[in-house]
Amino acid sequence: MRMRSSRSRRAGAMTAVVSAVAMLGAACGSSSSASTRGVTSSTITIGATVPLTGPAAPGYSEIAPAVNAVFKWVNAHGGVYGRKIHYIYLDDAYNPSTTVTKVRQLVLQDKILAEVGGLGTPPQTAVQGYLNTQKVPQLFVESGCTCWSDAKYPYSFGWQPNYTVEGKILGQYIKQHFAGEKVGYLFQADDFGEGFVKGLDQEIPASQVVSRQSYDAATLAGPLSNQIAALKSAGAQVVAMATIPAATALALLPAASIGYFPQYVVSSVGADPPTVGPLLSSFSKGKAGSVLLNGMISNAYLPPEADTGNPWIQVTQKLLKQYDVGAPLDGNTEFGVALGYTFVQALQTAGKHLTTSSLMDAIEKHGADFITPGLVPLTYSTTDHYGYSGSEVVKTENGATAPVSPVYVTSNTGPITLYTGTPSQPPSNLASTA
Amino acid sequence: MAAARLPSRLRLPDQPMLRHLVLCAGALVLFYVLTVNLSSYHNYQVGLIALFAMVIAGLSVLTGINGQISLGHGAFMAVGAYTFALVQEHVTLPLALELLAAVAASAVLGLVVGIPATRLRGPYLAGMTLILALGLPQLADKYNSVFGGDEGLHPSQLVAPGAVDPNRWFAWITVLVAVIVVALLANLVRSHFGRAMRAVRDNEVAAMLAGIHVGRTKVLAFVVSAGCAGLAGAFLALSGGVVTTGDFPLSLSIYLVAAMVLGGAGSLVGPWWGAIAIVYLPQWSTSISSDFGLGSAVAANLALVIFGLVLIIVMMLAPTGVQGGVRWLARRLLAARFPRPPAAAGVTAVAGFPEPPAPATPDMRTEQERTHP
Amino acid sequence: MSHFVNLSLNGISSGMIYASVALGLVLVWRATRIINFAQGSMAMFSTYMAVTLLDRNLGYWEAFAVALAVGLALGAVVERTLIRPLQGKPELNPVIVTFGLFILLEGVAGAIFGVRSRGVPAAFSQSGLTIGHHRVSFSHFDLFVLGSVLALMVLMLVLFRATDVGLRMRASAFAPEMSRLVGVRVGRVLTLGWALASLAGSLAGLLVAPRSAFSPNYMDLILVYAFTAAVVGGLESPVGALVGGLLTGLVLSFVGGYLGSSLEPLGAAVILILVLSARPEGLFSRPAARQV
Amino acid sequence: MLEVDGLTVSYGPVRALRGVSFAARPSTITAVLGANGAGKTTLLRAMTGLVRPQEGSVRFDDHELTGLPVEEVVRLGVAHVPEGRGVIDQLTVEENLRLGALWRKDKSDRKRALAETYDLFPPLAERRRRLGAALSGGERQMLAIGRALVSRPRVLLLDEPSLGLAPLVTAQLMALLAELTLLASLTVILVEQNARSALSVATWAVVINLGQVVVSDTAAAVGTDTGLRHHYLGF
Repeated sequence: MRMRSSRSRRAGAMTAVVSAVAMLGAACGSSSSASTRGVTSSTITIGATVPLTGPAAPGYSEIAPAVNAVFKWVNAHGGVYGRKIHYIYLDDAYNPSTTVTKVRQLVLQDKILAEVGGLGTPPQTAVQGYLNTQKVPQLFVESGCTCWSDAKYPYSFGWQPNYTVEGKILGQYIKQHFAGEKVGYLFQADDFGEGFVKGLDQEIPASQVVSRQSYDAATLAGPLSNQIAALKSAGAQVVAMATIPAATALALLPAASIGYFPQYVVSSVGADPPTVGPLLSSFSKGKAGSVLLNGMISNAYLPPEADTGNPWIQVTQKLLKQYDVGAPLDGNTEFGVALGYTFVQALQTAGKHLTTSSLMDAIEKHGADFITPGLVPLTYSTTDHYGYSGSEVVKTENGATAPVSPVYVTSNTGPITLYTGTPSQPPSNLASTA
Repeated sequence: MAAARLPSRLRLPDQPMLRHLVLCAGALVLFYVLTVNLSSYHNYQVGLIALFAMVIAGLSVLTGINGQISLGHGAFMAVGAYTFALVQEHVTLPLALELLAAVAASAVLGLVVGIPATRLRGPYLAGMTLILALGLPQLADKYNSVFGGDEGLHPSQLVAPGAVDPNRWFAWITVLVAVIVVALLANLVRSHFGRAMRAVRDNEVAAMLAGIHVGRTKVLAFVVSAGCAGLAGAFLALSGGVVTTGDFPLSLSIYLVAAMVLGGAGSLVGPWWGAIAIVYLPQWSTSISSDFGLGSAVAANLALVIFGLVLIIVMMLAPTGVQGGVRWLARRLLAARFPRPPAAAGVTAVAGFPEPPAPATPDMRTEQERTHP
Repeated sequence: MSHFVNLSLNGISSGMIYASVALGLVLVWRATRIINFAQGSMAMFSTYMAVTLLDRNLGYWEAFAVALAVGLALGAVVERTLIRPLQGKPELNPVIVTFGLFILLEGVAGAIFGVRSRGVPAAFSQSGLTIGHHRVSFSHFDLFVLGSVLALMVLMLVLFRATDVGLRMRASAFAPEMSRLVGVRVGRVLTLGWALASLAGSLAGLLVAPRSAFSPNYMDLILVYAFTAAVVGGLESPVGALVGGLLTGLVLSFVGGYLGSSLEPLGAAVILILVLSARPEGLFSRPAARQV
Repeated sequence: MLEVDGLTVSYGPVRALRGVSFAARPSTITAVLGANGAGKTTLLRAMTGLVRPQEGSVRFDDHELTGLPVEEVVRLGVAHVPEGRGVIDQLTVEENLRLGALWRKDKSDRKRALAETYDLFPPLAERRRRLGAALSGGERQMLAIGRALVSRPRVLLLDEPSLGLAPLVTAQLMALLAELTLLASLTVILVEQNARSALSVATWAVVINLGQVVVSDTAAAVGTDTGLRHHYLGF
């Protein structure tokens, strides 16, 4: 397999390691890592808290089972160095106090090696201090908060692009392609929305912004008609949105209702067509449906689900079909599979003698070389715990997204640069056995 | 309260204050033995139970003794928690004073809510407190520069002395405070003020005629109850070292009332049962449903199903709550051991557990004025 | 100005929905002196029935009718099996049972239908009407919401005021024991009250669904606002539910529109406290309700 | 024939009735007399099923009434006018009256009965749109009795109908009752503290004390027994 990326050498080596999964599986009987919490010679116990019930459950509850699908695949093929991954994901209903309790349960009772894929800024920041003092890695938090890369919390790692990075890349696109047009913002009044707006504001001239509307996720009970009316009366031609999928739908519906069709530019968080489309089916007896999404601009750091020719999408489909029965292929499950696979890469890189520090080392020193479905490499280093730091801009047509820009990488405050590398391919063993 | 109905054979001191002291000392010894035998995580949960017992006990007095309902105790907890965290952020005080500040702030809110509440009947009061439970925490979202927004405020956690497990230390402090709170409430309930609260609950007009200041009694009950909630909120902040609005969803307030009635309204032992239910029931039901090999998403929903069923079943089988059921059981066991003439037993069980004899209403008076929840 | 008009229209359309849920709360309150916290989740459940049938290509109005029937039956069953046995027990117990039912139904729906949110078709176009040259945020569907909730209100009023069944219902609400003494089968009347309340809830559920991200939780906040509406209007009065619903809808819309959405519930709380300070039993409380 | 046999009622530990037995002959007035708290009201409540007796039975013709729900007892033709507050305040006079006959199938007769009641109590006809709450004490009593009569009962249980009424009105009421027993072949059980006026129209009298029947005899016999009068009836 030829890799033209600047990291091709390492990636090649990684492929070899990956291929070793199945073979090494049974071979490693004993291990000296019995002293590491959550690790025995035959098992690795990890956990997470995610919302499985309550208002945040729609959509988000699909992620953890998709993460686990990867682990099930790994376990079915012998595990990582003979160790099967035991993934305990508990419901916290997006309530930080519950997260605090459940994470203690995971650490003290279940003795997890690490939390992998805990979801949400409020719940996960609530346990960030605890996990760090307990020296339990908080890996790949499902949130784009900038707080995961913080020297105070060396055990925390983000994964998805942070919200400011998303905002910057989409802001640049607006600046370049909608110069002079009036721009309105619609954002969730929390860390997500505010981080995204911070990114937008770095790129879009303040004079261009005519209205800033927000909504509160905790009181989202119906259409965002008021916000939409305000954006319309301000004459916003472009509406940049930091919205969760439900809010995207609840904004697009009343807008269509009053015949307001601005150019939508939506954060990847709330722009996944298979997730948002069905929410729009209520528009005029379901006829219009996802037509409302046509022309929507968003950003993506994973390949589009609709691109069934993409080998990562094919692998993801196969994994879901076999190990997460009944789950649809959408933004949530694709996200879960990619995240789960990232962790498997980390385990493999950490090697046979798995300890907390070997795991952390693997991510900090080699994370940038992990083979993942991401369009950009992970940027992990000893000083950077963000994860993906870039994306491409995509446009939705007929329920599918297609890129309309090259892939960009950036940081919170640095310049936006073109990414010239090539996306990695799934290792052959994954492609063939999944 | 709890001891009042037990047969005198237990030979507790008759003087209420003394009796409460003896009971509390017993409870503390029991908790000590419990905590040293439990794992760190279970100690943490004991602490959680104790902090929930504080707020539920306050609620039990408000509703069970004084007849006022609150679906907004989550908001009082939020005020306590945020006050605690803010005080800690801006000034350096001993822990006790920080806790007192939390109590004071929530008590003040209790006063503000309690005054309009005096004129409201049950469901109207329920409506008012419910919307407050939803609205008040949102203020912290609105003014997130003060209240820390999504990442919240981060009060420092308890520092355990020496080799004591921090969770065990947390359990000890919380249980100690909770037992003190419950003992104080028990004395309050036995006091003049307690009699006034009951009189107001039973009949406001009669209470007024008996010279009780009805409004003042109701407001004060609200203040006391809100103070307990604020203290519990501060301990919640201590327990996780973080305070965010998400900690105080509407469902929290509703769960608190449910737990209070589940334990037994008006009882001060009942709140501990209610707190155990809040802390353990979701966990037990999740593990039960995952034992059946169900996926987590289904298991999580089944946990809701089981929690809902438990609420329904307990209310139908034990109308006076778990504590009522326990008392009934204890009486039966004691009666079996020390048989007494049936006449003394007074009432006969009709279905499930006996109730105190319903106030006999030989005239038609009650029908026009049916009481309300 | 047009912002004001839009806020008003939005307030009216969501207010009508609060009114219909509030009407259910009022009916249950009048029948059994209970606040039914399961009102929203019962509506959620019957709406899921309709949605399931729609997915199997049943016609819209057939599914609509089935949901209403399911709602009617669910109300009756709940009253008979869960509420009736608690008669004469401490007054908070049935309320806690409705909490339990609320949690139970959301769990059952989550386990059966999944928690994924989705859209639900609306009976009529959700495109805003054009008045003059302006497209306002009020659609045919909003008109349908307005019309059907008003129709329900009128039907209920006619039922209460002009029929024997209504007379029985009112008598049982005010004086159950006396009603039994004149031969009213109060038990059946209470069951009917719950059934009708649940029917009103089902209607609300069907009307809310197309305007929401439909999932097992979608009625939770609606219920809270509807409870506010019912309390503002006075729990005894169906007309109060309507007025309270509209007032709540408008206040939420204006507060959200002018002060920010985070303050919406607090705005509702302020209105509620103001109203109750002036009239402790809501706007449409009856002066005849005498205290002993 | 209405028969009460060995009726025993307790409120918790308190015995309100102990083995009360008597029979009321059709188309007569039976007065139930006794001091305050003797158990008279409880007796009526137990007869219609408002309280459940621990022992004993109530039979009406071939029907066993004990154990039946109140509304079913009423639907057998047993009307009960409770003491004092039987009127539903929130309903109008007409609604209160209509309610009384609602269970009867014959709609045209319901209307007729309503008209007859208005004839019987003209003040009610004048106030038919008023709320029950707006009536005077006497009007309330009329309304309560009128509501019982529109159901064309065969048995009428009256609890202290004279309470709060002027002596003249009481006398008219008693006369009316006597008339109804004859015209409508109504059996009346009349609970009264005002023993003198009750005995004036009753054919049979039952005297209760502390939940037990002391005497059951003709009204004339009871009315002339001075010892009895002094002891239990206070006149």
